[in-house]
Amino acid sequence: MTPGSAAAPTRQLSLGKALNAGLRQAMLDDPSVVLMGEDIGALGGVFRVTEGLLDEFGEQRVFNSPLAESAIVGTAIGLALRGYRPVCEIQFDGFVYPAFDQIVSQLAKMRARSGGRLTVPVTIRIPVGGGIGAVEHHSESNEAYFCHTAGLRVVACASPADAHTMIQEAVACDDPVIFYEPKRRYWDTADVVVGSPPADGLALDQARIARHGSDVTVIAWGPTVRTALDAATVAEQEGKSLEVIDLRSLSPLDLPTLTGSAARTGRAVVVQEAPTFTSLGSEIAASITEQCFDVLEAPVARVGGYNIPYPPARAEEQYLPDIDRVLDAVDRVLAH
Amino acid sequence: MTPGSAAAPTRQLSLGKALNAGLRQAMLDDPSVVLMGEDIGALGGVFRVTEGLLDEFGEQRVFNSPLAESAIVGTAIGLALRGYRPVCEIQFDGFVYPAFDQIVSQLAKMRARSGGRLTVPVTIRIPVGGGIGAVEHHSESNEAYFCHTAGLRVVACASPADAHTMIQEAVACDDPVIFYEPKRRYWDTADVVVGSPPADGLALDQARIARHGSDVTVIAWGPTVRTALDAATVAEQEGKSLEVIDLRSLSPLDLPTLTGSAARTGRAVVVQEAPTFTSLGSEIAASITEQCFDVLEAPVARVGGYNIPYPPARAEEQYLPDIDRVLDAVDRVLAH
Amino acid sequence: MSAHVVHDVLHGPAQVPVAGQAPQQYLRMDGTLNPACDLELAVTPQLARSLYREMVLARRLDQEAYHLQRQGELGLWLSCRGQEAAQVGSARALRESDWIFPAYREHAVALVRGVAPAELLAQWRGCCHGGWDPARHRMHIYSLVLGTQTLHATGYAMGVRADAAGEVVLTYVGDGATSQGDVSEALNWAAVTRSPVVFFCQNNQWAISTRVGTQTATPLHQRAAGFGLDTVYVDGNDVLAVHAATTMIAERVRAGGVPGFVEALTYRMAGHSTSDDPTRYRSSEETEYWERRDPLTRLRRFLDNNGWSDPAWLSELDGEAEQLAADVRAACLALPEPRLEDVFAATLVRESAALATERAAFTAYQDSFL
Amino acid sequence: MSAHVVHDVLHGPAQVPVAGQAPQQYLRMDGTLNPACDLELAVTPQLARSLYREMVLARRLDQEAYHLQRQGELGLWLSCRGQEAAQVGSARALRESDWIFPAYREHAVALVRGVAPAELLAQWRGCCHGGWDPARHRMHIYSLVLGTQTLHATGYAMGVRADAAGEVVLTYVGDGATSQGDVSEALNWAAVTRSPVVFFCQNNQWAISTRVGTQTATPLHQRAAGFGLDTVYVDGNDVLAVHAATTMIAERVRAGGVPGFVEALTYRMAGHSTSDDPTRYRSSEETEYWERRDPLTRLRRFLDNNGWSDPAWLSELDGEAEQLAADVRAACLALPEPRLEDVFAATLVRESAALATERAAFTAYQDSFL
Ligand SMILES: Cc1ncc(C[n+]2csc(CCOP(=O)(O)OP(=O)(O)O)c2C)c(N)n1
Ligand SMILES: Cc1ncc(C[n+]2csc(CCOP(=O)(O)OP(=O)(O)O)c2C)c(N)n1
Ligand SMILES: [Mg+2]
Ligand SMILES: [Mg+2]
Repeated sequence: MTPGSAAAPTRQLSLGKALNAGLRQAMLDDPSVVLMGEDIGALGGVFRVTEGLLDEFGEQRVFNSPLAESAIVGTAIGLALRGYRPVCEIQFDGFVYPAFDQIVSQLAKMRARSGGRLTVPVTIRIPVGGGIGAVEHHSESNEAYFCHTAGLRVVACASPADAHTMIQEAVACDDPVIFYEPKRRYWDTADVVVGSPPADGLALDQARIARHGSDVTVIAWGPTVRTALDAATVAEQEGKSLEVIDLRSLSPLDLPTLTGSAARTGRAVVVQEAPTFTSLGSEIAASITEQCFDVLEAPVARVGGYNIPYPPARAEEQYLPDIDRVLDAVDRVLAH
Repeated sequence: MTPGSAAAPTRQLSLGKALNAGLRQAMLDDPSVVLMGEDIGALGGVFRVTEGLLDEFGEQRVFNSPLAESAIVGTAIGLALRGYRPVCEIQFDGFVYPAFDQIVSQLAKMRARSGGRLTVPVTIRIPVGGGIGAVEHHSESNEAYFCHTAGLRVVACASPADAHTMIQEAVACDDPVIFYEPKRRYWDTADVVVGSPPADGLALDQARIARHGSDVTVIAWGPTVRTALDAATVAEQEGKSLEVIDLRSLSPLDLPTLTGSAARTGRAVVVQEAPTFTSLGSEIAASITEQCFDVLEAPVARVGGYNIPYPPARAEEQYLPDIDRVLDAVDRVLAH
Repeated sequence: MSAHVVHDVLHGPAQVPVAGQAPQQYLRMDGTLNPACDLELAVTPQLARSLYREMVLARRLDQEAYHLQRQGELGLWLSCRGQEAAQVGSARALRESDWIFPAYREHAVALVRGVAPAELLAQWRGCCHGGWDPARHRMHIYSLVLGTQTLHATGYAMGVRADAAGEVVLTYVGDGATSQGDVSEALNWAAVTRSPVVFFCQNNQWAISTRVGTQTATPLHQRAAGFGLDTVYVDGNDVLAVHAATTMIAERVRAGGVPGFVEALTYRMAGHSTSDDPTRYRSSEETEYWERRDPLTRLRRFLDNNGWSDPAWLSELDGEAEQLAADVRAACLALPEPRLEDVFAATLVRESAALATERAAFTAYQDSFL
Repeated sequence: MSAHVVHDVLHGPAQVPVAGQAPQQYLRMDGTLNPACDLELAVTPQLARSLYREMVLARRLDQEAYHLQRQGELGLWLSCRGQEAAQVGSARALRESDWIFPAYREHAVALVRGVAPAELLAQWRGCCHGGWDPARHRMHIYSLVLGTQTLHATGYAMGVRADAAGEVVLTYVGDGATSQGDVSEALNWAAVTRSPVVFFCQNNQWAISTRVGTQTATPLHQRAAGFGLDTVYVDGNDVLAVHAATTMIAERVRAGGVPGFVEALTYRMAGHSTSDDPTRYRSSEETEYWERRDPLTRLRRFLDNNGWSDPAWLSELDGEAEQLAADVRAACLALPEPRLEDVFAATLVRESAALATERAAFTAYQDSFL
């Protein structure tokens, strides 16, 4: 039985392996899909997300690239113009900046620059965020830069099942997609229905209510979804009901889902790893307030990284939003 | 009489010439100040901001660089580590991205990365924004990227007098500064007191109330300050009193001035050229709301560029916030 | 290390660094054959005349566009005057099925590729960013961020190689742009992947006000050779030499050789753009020196010397050029005004709900003024 | 174009592309002098023994750090095992007043420069990003974003030149990092500005799991020559050859020559880092091949051959190495935990009111748990 057929198998997979299976499926489904990036070949990438794919698909489709991020993205654009569907791996979040020009001025704008004539279906996979005790530049949460860039879609998966589906949807999407993978959740394991996603897949645009609740809406994405869910579990014991939203799509935002929830609860907290200043959290707070001003009981609270460079590993616990900080913010909006 | 002495001369200067005089003063005051960038030598830069400085200070201090933005910033960091105080010109806003890695991972973080041991007093001048009928990549408003980057100061001048003072303060500042020059206001002319700024200069941190008013706070920076002031003039005729704040410092924000005004008026509108999504406007709206939630009469309104790539020149009037769009937003917050 | 021996006849006052080597030249300034030329070329009257024709047309288009800018009909114009030989000679060396990734000054190339005047001028009038359909002309839109297109070309060529398509990809890059990291990455990446791409560098000796001597300490073709490319250095004002050199390199690449790099030494006869004032940074002596090396004049002398330029043909060509100028003007003035709605529509392939909402709000706002 | 002639004796299975040229070698594998060597070097017992001593100490430090990582005391360790000759030989070729911009694996260089074990390990334990005072050691902190430091070094060297200070700046860069645009920009910029900088490339044949053959189609020193640098290709496992070659280039640079580029062919004997599993991508045969070319062994043979390695000295060195290992361990365990307050304090020179407010809120929040 081929993967993606009606009775797709369910398997227990880590988020990393779910991505791996998703990439494999995407390559099986579409011969124009090619993978490129540093150490993605024999090594399978430093997080093993491309493990086994070189063996299965060969060097023509899994390209272990020279060490140059601008060239990875720049040549991916060229390949896309030729009709390929490249999936680039950036080894760590902090190493995407050499490619910033190619992403922001070329990839994001190519369609608009060409008056809608050119399509550049490039997916850029980025392991994101902290919490794994890494050295500098390996723990950045830089989604704000790409969210602010018109012409890109920015998504973040938070669970193995979503990882599997969303990577396939990202690859299939004709718009360029920045695809964030929550580094410290690569080893989170859950049941995944392996196979092609339904053709009418909407995950790339749609937020998911990860837990229903009535007192406060907690909005998270990528690595902080689990933090928010854990906080909700604790809050429940304290008699507070948190609704947790997993954004999935960071740009565009699924605003109806956010405002719908915030209107119901009257209170919202955004939880992100990135520094708060001029961040996606700022946007969410501003947007929700714009639309729900009259029904909000408290200003939207933001819990995030501090506005300082990411700290050394042994101080990262103090930096990263944890259950306590989420609950603290929940208490603040409830107390308002 | 030397410039900078007690009885400093007042001259009618365009914003561009005020910058030029400010750079000259900074170079006179501190021999470690050097200028570098593309075409800043004999040509004086494409906007003539460095005109005459090569002749006056020589090739050692005014360096017409090879065409490589990453190298401009990267070598400026090296020069700063050597004790120099480099001022880099990026020719147009859209050409700063090749230097993004050096700015975001190196310049912004060098002090923190070195545990506070290293100081990199680099100023990066960027002509910013649209409105001059330019071709693509020449009209970007990209302050959000740098505002989101901890370790940088981001400022924008809006008037000739401020341009003259602020550029000197930026150069004298020991932190790296992204210095935005509102391109379409280069030719705005006003009286400027030429000379060194007072030693206790605070412009780099402090917003300026450009016009006092009581009904709505309008917050603008760089090129939109004049738009906001013009809107205030029109609004006055309609019986509405707008308070216009010229941010000057985009990061950090002078929040007390903003919340002070918003608390007084109860209503605020942010006016920027940049696309609104995940922008400085988002941050301002979120921050003001956080602190003034109970006294705000309406949600903070944002007027900005649309979330699309900057349009071709002949469509830019439809894109850029103008008096009408500001007044429309003012009416909306007043009607709430 | 590089010796900075200056070949006076070719280089004039701008003093390009040259390591003891003169560019390949087929035609001398007086239009006679250079016996030292190593390049192979079968010059037929047809070839020479058709190259001349395209250079004349490009020159005329350039001139008309310049006037349109001066009259306020274009926002900006970047002249290709003086570079017609480099552009026409190289573009004509390709097959129609080969793909071109230009920088932004390749108007003569665009003409060779059949880009219509309206398509070419639209961008400079401010009506769009990229005016033509790349697939139709097998020519990508202009890239204004320097050097970025060299990576696109390399990636495209990787695809060509994977497809075993037998095409060659040619990308234009200026002397100034070679300083960008992207260009070095492209040269290296092309060599490592052995992709069928030719980098055609128009060394017009200036990047706005910056001399090529500020961009490099060695000849640019020497740098490319350092990365492992197959290089040739050619007199860029000699259309026959450019044509022969580019053909040679392109066919070697097509046959599976390492990627190529052609350095064509030429001169930007006008200012960088209509906004530029070149008198601030270069002497009239220098400009005149290069005026005397005008690529059109040289080929014309060759045609005259060979008796290949009869008055009837010349006057026909004149007429054709004037017609083109008239077409350019008419096309420019007839260009439709751009609509912001169209930029909204071209932002994403699958418009998001958020963008649709924003577009609707914009349209409603615009309509409120009707 | 580059011929890919592989010198088997030197290159082994990883097959570095080499254009017909073998690296300069002073000592053969058996520790005897290579008569083909062009390099000048006055080898005194003092020099040879002091180089050996520093290599041994570096090896021991590296080993101890590796163990500390395996025991959970370091978050990560990037071993310099196998590269001691390249690092010690080059660092010792400089004057104390010369400045060094390392990449991140230059632990032996740090040792030469007097960086204390605690300062060196702090970063890898997760206590800070840069552990030492660059001014004190005239050695910049490590740069983990590949290639960025080459531009800092070039800029610093521009300053040295402007100051007419007579110093030389040396920057280390890996074979993989050379693919970054920044490195090409640095090579070019250095050549154009003729700044006193030497690029020392440790070609250890791997960038994590990627062979150098994926990074370049030509020898890296050939690429540097293309930009106009003064280059030398040297056996990086031969500390005497490295020392001689680096001295030669550095002194030519100091005397006002063009910037230099030393390619030292060596081998990364350990995995890329303690997180890496090199068995996934390279054979034990290859590793063993290079184990036999261990730089310490080679110099030791030379010392032995010359009777310069008396047992007393060797056992003293052993003791010194063990003491260093003990110091490394003790220093590591004694490192103070980092405080987020310190990162706040180091973010801006002049703390902004906004940041002060945020810091105060953070401190108050932390204190609320006390
Ligand atoms: C990344 C980038 N930096 C700066 C510019 C501004 N700029 C436009 S053209 C130009 C000079 C380019 O010179 P060259 O590559 O020699 O091409 P030419 O104009 O001579 O055809 C400069 C600096 C740009 N377009 N892109
Ligand atoms: C810009 C950037 N991209 C990717 C990485 C991830 N990375 C760290 S080390 C490394 C390999 C570097 O190889 P090389 O330059 O040869 O140095 P070596 O590790 O062999 O000393 C890679 C890919 C990085 N640090 N920086
Ligand atoms: Mg040029
Ligand atoms: Mg290496």
